[in-house]
Amino acid sequence: MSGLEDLYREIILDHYRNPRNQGELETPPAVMAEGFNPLCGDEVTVHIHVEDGVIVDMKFGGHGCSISLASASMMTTVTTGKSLSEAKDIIYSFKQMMSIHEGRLEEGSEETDSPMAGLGDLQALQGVVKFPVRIKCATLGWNTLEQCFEELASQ
Amino acid sequence: MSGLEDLYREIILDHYRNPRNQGELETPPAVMAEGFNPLCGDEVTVHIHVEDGVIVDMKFGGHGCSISLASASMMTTVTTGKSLSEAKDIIYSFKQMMSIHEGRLEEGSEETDSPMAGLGDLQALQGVVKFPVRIKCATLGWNTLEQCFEELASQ
Amino acid sequence: MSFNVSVLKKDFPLLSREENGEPLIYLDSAATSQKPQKVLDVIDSYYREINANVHRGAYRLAEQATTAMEEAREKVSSFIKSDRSEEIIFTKNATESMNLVARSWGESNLNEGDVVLVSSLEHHANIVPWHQLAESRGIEVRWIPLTESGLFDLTDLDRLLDGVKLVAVSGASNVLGTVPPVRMLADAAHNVGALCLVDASQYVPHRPTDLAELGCDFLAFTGHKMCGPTGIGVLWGRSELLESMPAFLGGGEMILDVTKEGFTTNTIPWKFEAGTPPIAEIVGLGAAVDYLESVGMENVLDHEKTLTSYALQTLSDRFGNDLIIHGPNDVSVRGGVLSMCYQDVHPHDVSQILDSHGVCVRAGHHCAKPLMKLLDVNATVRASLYLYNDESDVDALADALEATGQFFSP
Amino acid sequence: MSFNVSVLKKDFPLLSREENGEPLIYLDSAATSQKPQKVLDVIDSYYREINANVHRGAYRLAEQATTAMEEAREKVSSFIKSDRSEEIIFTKNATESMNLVARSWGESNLNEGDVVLVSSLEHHANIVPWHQLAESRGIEVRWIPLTESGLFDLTDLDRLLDGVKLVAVSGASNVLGTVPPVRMLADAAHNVGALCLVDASQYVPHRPTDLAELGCDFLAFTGHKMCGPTGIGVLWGRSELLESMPAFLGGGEMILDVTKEGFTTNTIPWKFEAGTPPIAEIVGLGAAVDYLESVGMENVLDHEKTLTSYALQTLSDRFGNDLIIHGPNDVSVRGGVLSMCYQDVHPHDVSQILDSHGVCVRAGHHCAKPLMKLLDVNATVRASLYLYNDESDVDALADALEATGQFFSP
Ligand SMILES: Cc1ncc(COP(=O)(O)O)c(C=O)c1O
Ligand SMILES: Cc1ncc(COP(=O)(O)O)c(C=O)c1O
Repeated sequence: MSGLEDLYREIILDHYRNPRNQGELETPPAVMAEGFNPLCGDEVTVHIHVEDGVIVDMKFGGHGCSISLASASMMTTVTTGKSLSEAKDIIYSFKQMMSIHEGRLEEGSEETDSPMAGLGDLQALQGVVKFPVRIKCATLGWNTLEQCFEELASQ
Repeated sequence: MSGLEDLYREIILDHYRNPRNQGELETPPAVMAEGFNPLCGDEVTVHIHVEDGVIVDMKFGGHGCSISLASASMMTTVTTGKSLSEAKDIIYSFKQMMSIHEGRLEEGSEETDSPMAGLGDLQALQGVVKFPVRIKCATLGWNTLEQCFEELASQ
Repeated sequence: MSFNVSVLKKDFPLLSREENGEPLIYLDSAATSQKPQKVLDVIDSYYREINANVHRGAYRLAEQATTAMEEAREKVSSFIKSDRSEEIIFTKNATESMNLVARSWGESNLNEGDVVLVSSLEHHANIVPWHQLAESRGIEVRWIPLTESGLFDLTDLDRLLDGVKLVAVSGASNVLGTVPPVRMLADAAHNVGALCLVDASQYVPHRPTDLAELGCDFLAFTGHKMCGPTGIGVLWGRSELLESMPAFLGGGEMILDVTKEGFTTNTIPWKFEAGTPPIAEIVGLGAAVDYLESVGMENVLDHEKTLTSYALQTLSDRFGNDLIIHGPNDVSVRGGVLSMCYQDVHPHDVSQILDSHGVCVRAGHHCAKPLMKLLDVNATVRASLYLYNDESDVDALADALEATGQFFSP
Repeated sequence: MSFNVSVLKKDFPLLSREENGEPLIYLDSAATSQKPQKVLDVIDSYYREINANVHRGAYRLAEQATTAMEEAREKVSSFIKSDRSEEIIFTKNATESMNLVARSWGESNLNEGDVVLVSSLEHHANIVPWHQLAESRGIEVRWIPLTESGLFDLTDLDRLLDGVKLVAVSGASNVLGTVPPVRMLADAAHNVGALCLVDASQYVPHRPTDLAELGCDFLAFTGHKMCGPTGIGVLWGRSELLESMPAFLGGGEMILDVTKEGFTTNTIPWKFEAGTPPIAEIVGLGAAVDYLESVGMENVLDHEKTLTSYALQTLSDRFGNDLIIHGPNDVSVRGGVLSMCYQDVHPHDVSQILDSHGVCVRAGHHCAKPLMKLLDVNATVRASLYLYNDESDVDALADALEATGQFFSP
């Protein structure tokens, strides 16, 4: 079962089985974006409601694999209540983690200034980088959240 | 010099150095055709003058390698004076010889009913089949002669 | 040669690879097949002993390379029972073969409103080239519907054929396994003055191919799915057609003459083979044909039929309604491709767990998105069988599926 | 690595082959190069260890194959100093690369009367695609003349550039060796709002390539001339251009979505890579790049310059006016390609006799018929040098030429 437990950490399976913040929000006042993974046809929707620069509510929907659903679910729990700029920092750190080369992962995981620091539960997703095709699954929701921000900026 | 003497028999080099029946004939009464070897850009012209079904005169021209020129030269000496049907038989036998597989050549060369029987000097060209790319050189003049026949038939 | 899978498996070096100490179970031959050692040896010795550019070279090495390549053309030709090897055109893959037909024949024969009839289970390679012609020339792409069990629904064939200039269908589906009635469709096409192209990418590797029986006008297939190397595909076409078609790609080899003013094209097959051909790949494909013929395509077909029956039976016995297998049940009209949906576990997750058990299957849309839409799924898990698979591979698949269920059950 | 030809020669198994007991002297690298053992090993182990179809596969094997292929793209990218590997598109050969530009960019940007400016020494691969556009869209193909010594005659450049939308020239000639001033031509093209395509088939294998220095917009080259396998070519293009161009071949990999109504294209580079790519060939090309980089392209260039000087000197010393060598004399503007006419012996005959001495050279028009016409010959004998050739090869050529003279002298 080489590395499988790295991919499917218990907390990930938990979010997959019991997704948090699933659903939609009314637009307006919320904005929404749709993400699409051409590799597997998975689709995700993200709705956010921002007031005074703070994400006051967020929902996700669509269908996808355990990794994409769990990652989107965890994303909602971590970024809701954060300011837009805090959320962007988290997205940045998360994407950094997803782009770390497998080799560096093993060595670097102790360092406190590693991009994973401060990601909390999200760190459970770091095993995904050992499975390159699944990285697109893990980042699908996050890219869609970024699209929401663009949508917001263009209003 | 593996097999080189099979290709460049003395009689071939002789025809190459001293081509017979080089030149042109007046058309009409003669007919002419142009042949072309796309592999090396060689071009050959053949003029024939046929009276009462007999080739009374034949000339060839153009430029080509030793094999194509010698083969065309030999062709003129062998087919001039022959009836059209005799000439076609010779062409047929010659082309048969050119399509014999190298392997069969060694075994079959003794048999009297081999296609080479009756080709006289032309047999000197049989070594060409050991050099597949040169077969197109050896047959260039002959294909052009056949074109003359078609030209004649279409008149 | 009598057919013995356990012996034959040893011909394929990759199949004896172990993944974390467990043997590797390769069930993705519909994507690409593994290669027998003999094919690898032929490619290797091509490069070590006779590598040179083909045609035009008057030295021995170049002649040997040319002969090796043209002999491979003969082999491929007789493998599909063509009696004219100049009807075999080498491309880089089946996709290029179909694009060649779309661009060369299509652009000179299809006009606004003309119809190309495809089926609803086609691979993108037999869809997108026609969509491109729809964009550029306004042709219509029309779809043969499917029955519930994934067969062609031909009840309305007459109406479907109205205005059709080309019927372009798979010889065997890479998703459902379906083997449609090609001969009947080719005859029907000819009756309305249309031509018939068969995408035989999943057909030629798996059963004896006889052009006369198929009755089609073009046949496209790809080397890497039939024990051959990557980088090589084939288009067979009737010589009269090929001769009447304009050139496709322009460059060396495909010309008789080039001047500053224009060019004249070479005869077939070279007219359609611009540039240095994939020489080693052609020679390798010839070796793959030799290999398959030494096994015997009838044997390959029989073996796959038996194994597919076993797989359908085993999986339905062990998983019942938990596992949906799309496509026909009857092995006389289907190949060894099993597209599955397992409980509500996402295909990506299924294939990931299967992989951790050393079982290689594909998860995705299999380049057949219109079919996925019809099946109302985003993706399936696909296990596909080939001559080197046996019952133990199917059992390993079933065991790994069971483990998957356990893994994701709450 | 310090450059030592006799050591390096041993890397190439074919070069130690003997022909009738005599060593084989390979002087036809402009047609195709020989392959180092390391490249063959990489191809072989690709098939034996990680062969699987790329992308989309969620199992380890498929991931390894995908990673190997995409790493090769990175290698090729950095080999020509591109900083964006998505600008590297894999094709089957340089010919396809140029056809891709002609069809995709050309058909959407060129209209009746627009001019494509080529030179008089181009290979058919950089002529016929433009002739095809002349036929289909009425564009004009215009020709840069040559000087007596085979250099580009640019005295009338301003006039030549009038109405030009694309300047398409060789980076190095496969007949005369000429290395034209690409940077200057690219700048001149840009000044009139045109683009510049470089056919670098004879350039990339032989000298360090730096896109920034070349200044062009498209660069085409081919794997088999640079120690890589057959069946693989490259098109590099500026990403803005590639992104704005329509797809070329249609099929799998190149799409984002396909419905019954139409399709949307993938991002670059995949937009232009329809169907299963030549995976093993791409991986093999990556290994060829590794090999060439381990030798050092500066070293390759220096070595070839020195050897070309030696060859020009030796041949002129030994044969004087009996041997005409076409093309420039100055090794700073030419590569190691020697196109020769020897007395009045036909090139076919020369190469045949040379071959009997184990010397492999090409005789023919070298896919450059317009140039042959300009030189007023049907064919030439061409000896071409590469990193594994040395002075002894040149001496063997000269000896064999002498024997040829004797053979045909009356
Ligand atoms: C200058 C030049 N351009 C283009 C080509 C075509 O390369 P390929 O045949 O690999 O497409 C060649 C070699 O044949 C060449 O020498
Ligand atoms: C039915 C079918 N058609 C066409 C293709 C395309 O083959 P290739 O990718 O080798 O061009 C495939 C395989 O991918 C296939 O399964």
